[in-house]
Amino acid sequence: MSMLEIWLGILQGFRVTALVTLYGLVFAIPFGLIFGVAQYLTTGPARFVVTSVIEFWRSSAVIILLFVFYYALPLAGLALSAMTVSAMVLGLNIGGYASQAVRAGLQALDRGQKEAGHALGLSRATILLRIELPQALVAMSPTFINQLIQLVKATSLVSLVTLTDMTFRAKEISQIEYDPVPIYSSLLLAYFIVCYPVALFGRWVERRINPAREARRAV
Amino acid sequence: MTQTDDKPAVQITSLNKWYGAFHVLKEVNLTIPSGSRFVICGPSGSGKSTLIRCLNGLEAYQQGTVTLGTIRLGDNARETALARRQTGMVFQSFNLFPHLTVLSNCTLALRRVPSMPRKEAESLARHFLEKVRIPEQADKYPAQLSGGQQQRVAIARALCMNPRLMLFDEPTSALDPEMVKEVLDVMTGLAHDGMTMICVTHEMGFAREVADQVVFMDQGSIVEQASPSAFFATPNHPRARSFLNTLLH
Amino acid sequence: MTQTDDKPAVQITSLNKWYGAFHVLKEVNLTIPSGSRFVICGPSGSGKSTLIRCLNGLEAYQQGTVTLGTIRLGDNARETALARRQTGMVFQSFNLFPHLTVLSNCTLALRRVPSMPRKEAESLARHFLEKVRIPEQADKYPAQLSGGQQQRVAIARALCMNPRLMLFDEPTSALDPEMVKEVLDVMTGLAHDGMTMICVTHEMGFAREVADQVVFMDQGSIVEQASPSAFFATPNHPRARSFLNTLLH
Amino acid sequence: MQFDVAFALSTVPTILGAIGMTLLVAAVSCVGASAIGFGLELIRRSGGLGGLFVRFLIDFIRATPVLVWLYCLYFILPFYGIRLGALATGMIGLSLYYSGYLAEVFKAGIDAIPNGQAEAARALGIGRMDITIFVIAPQMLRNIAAPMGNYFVSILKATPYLAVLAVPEMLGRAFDIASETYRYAEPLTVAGLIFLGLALLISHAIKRLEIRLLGPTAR
Amino acid sequence: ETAKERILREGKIVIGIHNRTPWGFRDEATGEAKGWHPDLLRAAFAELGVKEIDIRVTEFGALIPGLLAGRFDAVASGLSITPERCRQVAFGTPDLKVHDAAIVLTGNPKQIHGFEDIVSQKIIMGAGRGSVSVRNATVAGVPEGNMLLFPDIEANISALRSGRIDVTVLSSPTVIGLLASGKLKGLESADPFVTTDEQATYAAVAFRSEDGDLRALWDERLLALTKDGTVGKVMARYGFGETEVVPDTVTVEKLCGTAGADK
Ligand SMILES: Nc1ncnc2c1ncn2[C@@H]1O[C@H](COP(=O)(O)OP(=O)(O)OP(=O)(O)O)[C@@H](O)[C@H]1O
Ligand SMILES: Nc1ncnc2c1ncn2[C@@H]1O[C@H](COP(=O)(O)OP(=O)(O)OP(=O)(O)O)[C@@H](O)[C@H]1O
Ligand SMILES: [Mg+2]
Ligand SMILES: [Mg+2]
Repeated sequence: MSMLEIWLGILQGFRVTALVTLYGLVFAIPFGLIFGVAQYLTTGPARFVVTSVIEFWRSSAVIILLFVFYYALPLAGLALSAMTVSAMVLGLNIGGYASQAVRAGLQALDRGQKEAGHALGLSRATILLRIELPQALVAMSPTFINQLIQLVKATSLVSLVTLTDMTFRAKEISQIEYDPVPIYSSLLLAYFIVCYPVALFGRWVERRINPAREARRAV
Repeated sequence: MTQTDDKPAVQITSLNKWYGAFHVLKEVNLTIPSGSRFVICGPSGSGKSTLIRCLNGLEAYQQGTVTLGTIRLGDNARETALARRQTGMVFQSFNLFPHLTVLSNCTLALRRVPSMPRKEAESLARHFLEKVRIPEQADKYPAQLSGGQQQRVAIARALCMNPRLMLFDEPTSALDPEMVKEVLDVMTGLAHDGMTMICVTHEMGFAREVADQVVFMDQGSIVEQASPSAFFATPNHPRARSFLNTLLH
Repeated sequence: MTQTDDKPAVQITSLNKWYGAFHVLKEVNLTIPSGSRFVICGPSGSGKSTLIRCLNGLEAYQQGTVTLGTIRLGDNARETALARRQTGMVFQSFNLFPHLTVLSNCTLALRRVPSMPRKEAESLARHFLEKVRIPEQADKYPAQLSGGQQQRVAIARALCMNPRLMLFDEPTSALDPEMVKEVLDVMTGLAHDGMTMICVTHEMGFAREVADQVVFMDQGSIVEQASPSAFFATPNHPRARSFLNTLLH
Repeated sequence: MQFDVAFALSTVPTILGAIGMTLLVAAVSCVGASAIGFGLELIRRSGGLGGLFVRFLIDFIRATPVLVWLYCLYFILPFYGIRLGALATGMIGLSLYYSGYLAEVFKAGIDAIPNGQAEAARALGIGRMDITIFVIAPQMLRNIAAPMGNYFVSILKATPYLAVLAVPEMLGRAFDIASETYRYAEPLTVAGLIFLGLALLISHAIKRLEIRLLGPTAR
Repeated sequence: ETAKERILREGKIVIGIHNRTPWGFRDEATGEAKGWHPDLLRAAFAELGVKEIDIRVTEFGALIPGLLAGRFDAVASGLSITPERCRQVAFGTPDLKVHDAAIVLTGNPKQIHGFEDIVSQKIIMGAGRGSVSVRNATVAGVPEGNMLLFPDIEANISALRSGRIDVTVLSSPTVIGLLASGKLKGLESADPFVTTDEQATYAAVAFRSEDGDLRALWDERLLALTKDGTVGKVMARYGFGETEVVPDTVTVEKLCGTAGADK
């Protein structure tokens, strides 16, 4: 196989990579938002519960979660499809990280913002939705973009649950070709082509959010 | 602006507040008649901000009562919310919403709290922006304004809610010297319109010119309350004397 | 402190600086004799900070020369570094190192730049902390001090390097009113010791009492330079007049 | 297939036997990634051609999966005459890979230091190197303890990737047990719990460290 | 409805493979399942009206968990019968004899012809993690430190090519399949690689224990295919010869030992 053929072969896995990513976002975004906000708003035992859920998804090893959810849960009577398991496990893992960014973004906001809202007689919900979240989400958007890239790359694990993504395609081809240099170079290139534009977009957003930051060189 | 002249605008009785073990407000009693202008001054950490923040529910307190007009704060959730809406507050650091234009800063609360139609809210907001003399800045974002302009937006934003009482917490101390005057001029204008105002400030020129009463706080207590002329001429309390000394070196 | 009295401490000729297309300093000429005290004032954005920062190499400039004593900045890297070390600077926002104690703030540069032994550096630092009247704070961290105390540490830190020239950029404008006096007192003490000082400030009382000359800047140019008595009594330039007006409202 | 607690417990000693290897790889990689990342960040800040190259390098690293890096280092470099042992490859691979992420963390940490800090140091005549070591680095560390801890946890969770290099770490041991006994749920759950425990331990330690770092100097 | 009934009704069987020539793999051109076990399965079930062979490709280690979790009806990927596996799944009749074979650099520079050479020359050997070859090597005295265990065969080949190991010991059908692909430039099989009969294992299709009827159907069909020569044709297709034929004396029951008796 020529380098181009190998490369096109790997791209056949792009559909699964993209699907798992997009479907994963369906889990990641609500989880990150809801649990991030919940962790910000709650105190005491409620906060402990919220934090525990976040930590479970964030700190567990993804490979193990994939395995357990796909191969062990059906024994307990819950058989989710490979796509659902992949999207859920990868999505909630990234969502766990995103929730931390949401919370940090909210906490980093000047306290005066919330107080000004209160002083205007706005309800807590309005303050959260109209004042705090818009600012926090914009401020954290470069982080979210990084986490999106992480999600794309994490899809390389889904072959464990029978999905044929780009990494798995590379493995399939390598068991016909047994020639690691072109295959893994192509795989590197494939991910690079998908993720690098996203990374550049993240840089652009970062500069737009804080134009002063680029100019500022403390060292 | 109509005022219920029979009742004082603010009535504070035996107010006590602690931060943990730290007694930050000690038996504060204060009556502020409708339409009057009070200036609160005192050394840093004496509890001025804490006191003024108790008046619109930004701080909880442990003992005593605060009555705004006819409403005693904390008695009834709905009435308390109403009283808070009728109290405008201007902060030292402006606290404008950076992601909204000047106009949206002013209309946000109008559109939400009394659910005013957009058109009406905007024309009201433009009216008050005119009053603080920056109608032409309506479509800019706060970061595009100078400090003095930002603080005037903050005042307009508070005025939009048609407050019976305006609270100012060191509104000029974060400003460049030349911009202080712009903001003080706006505040003086409000005072002349008869707005009830409580203002924490060290601008003694403003106090002298505008205030009905000067309140001096030290270590959580009100130690002196007098008319500006009496206060500046013969401060009774030794702490007030030394404070005025350093201020007017 | 010994001074080379034959040479002016600072000689600025035809200084021009641009930020991109924006001409921030325009043909600035200024001579500051050794041992003299200059106050620079002017509206916000007029280039005061930029000018003073050019004097110790925090900003590069495109045209003109700055001579400190006998050393022309930029001619020779080693000499320029030497001149910079002999120039102390105090910032509006103190800029103390928050992770170091007060004493370490003062000794860091001594231990690194002239590689002074620890003992010696510390006794020198304690000497200057005494001079700014906070010897007892040596082992605290900056966050544990009041603003006025922090600024005095910043002054002591600069003094430790035994500077020939001290630059102050609005050293009191971030302070609570009561603390302004503490810092101004320390600065007045330095002035009486004969230190060459250039001070950007709007504290007109200080200018009147301490300055030899007042320099008024507007839009990147020096538009007026006079003795304090002349400047306050009869400012020539209309911009200076209106500025003094708003300042002393 | 039932979850057999007694069997699960019997796998604990075997899996824990590899904890040393997992911790060694994780610890060395954390140190390596931090050191390289800090170096990269300093070069990036210094600007010029080197800075531009490092900027690209960091985005390149972030746009490609770690697994592909390990493959390339282990199987492709020998074709170019560079032969590293599996353990060394794993540690170097994880260090290089995560250095890209840590460089970003350091960037944020340095950006958050007010300009005035470096200016004050320059005004005192302190040299660039000394400013970096004595003024910037310690303050940066206080700013970034939390995100740095997150990446340390990520590095820990990435150690199972070293299985492709035949490094005997904990998850590999768990799979060994699984492939011998054909019971998957138990060894994987045990390994998962150990990883989760270690991750939480690191997070907790970082939180304590953060509190200590901020201790007397925070306002 | 049992799995067998469902399969016959739908005309479709779902098999798990780990994408390995010649055992069971997805054909690059058609996307269909190919390989030793899929070909046999297709032949066996075609006459029963089961035309569709649906494949799930996964990691080797996930084959049995996937079967147990109901993700597929059978593992058709060259699984060897071992007592431990018998405790988890029900194997069909053994259909292929498997012994260890080795791949080395062309010319076999270290003259490796069996585990004894690996032990005596202290050679670094590669093998698949959890494979039977590892167990055989251990029994033969290869120290743990001299074995690098990789998760898949590509890694073994890559490691051999990059000089990290001197030999990789794999199952004979795998080696035959690899060499038949013609892609192993610079590599060859160590010929001969001497093994004993105790080291031999036997591959079979695996089913869930509760699907006894499905297994019985398969055994019946497999016997028929052996008789009509189909099995021989498939063997020839993948280059298997006499050495791979299962002796009549070998049965599942024997291979499973006491473990199989539990079922
Ligand atoms: N959240 C808090 N927890 C504990 N102590 C607090 C808190 N907020 C304020 N304090 C303390 O309460 C005292 C009064 O604070 P307050 O802000 O009311 O003073 P102030 O008179 O407004 O001072 P300034 O002129 O500096 O604004 C101070 O000593 C302050 O340290
Ligand atoms: N890094 C920069 N890039 C572009 N313009 C700048 C930069 N720094 C300052 N300026 C502009 O240069 C002008 C002079 O700034 P400078 O800080 O010297 O003024 P100043 O007189 O010190 O004002 P203030 O009293 O507000 O401190 C301002 O208009 C400012 O916006
Ligand atoms: Mg206050
Ligand atoms: Mg300035």
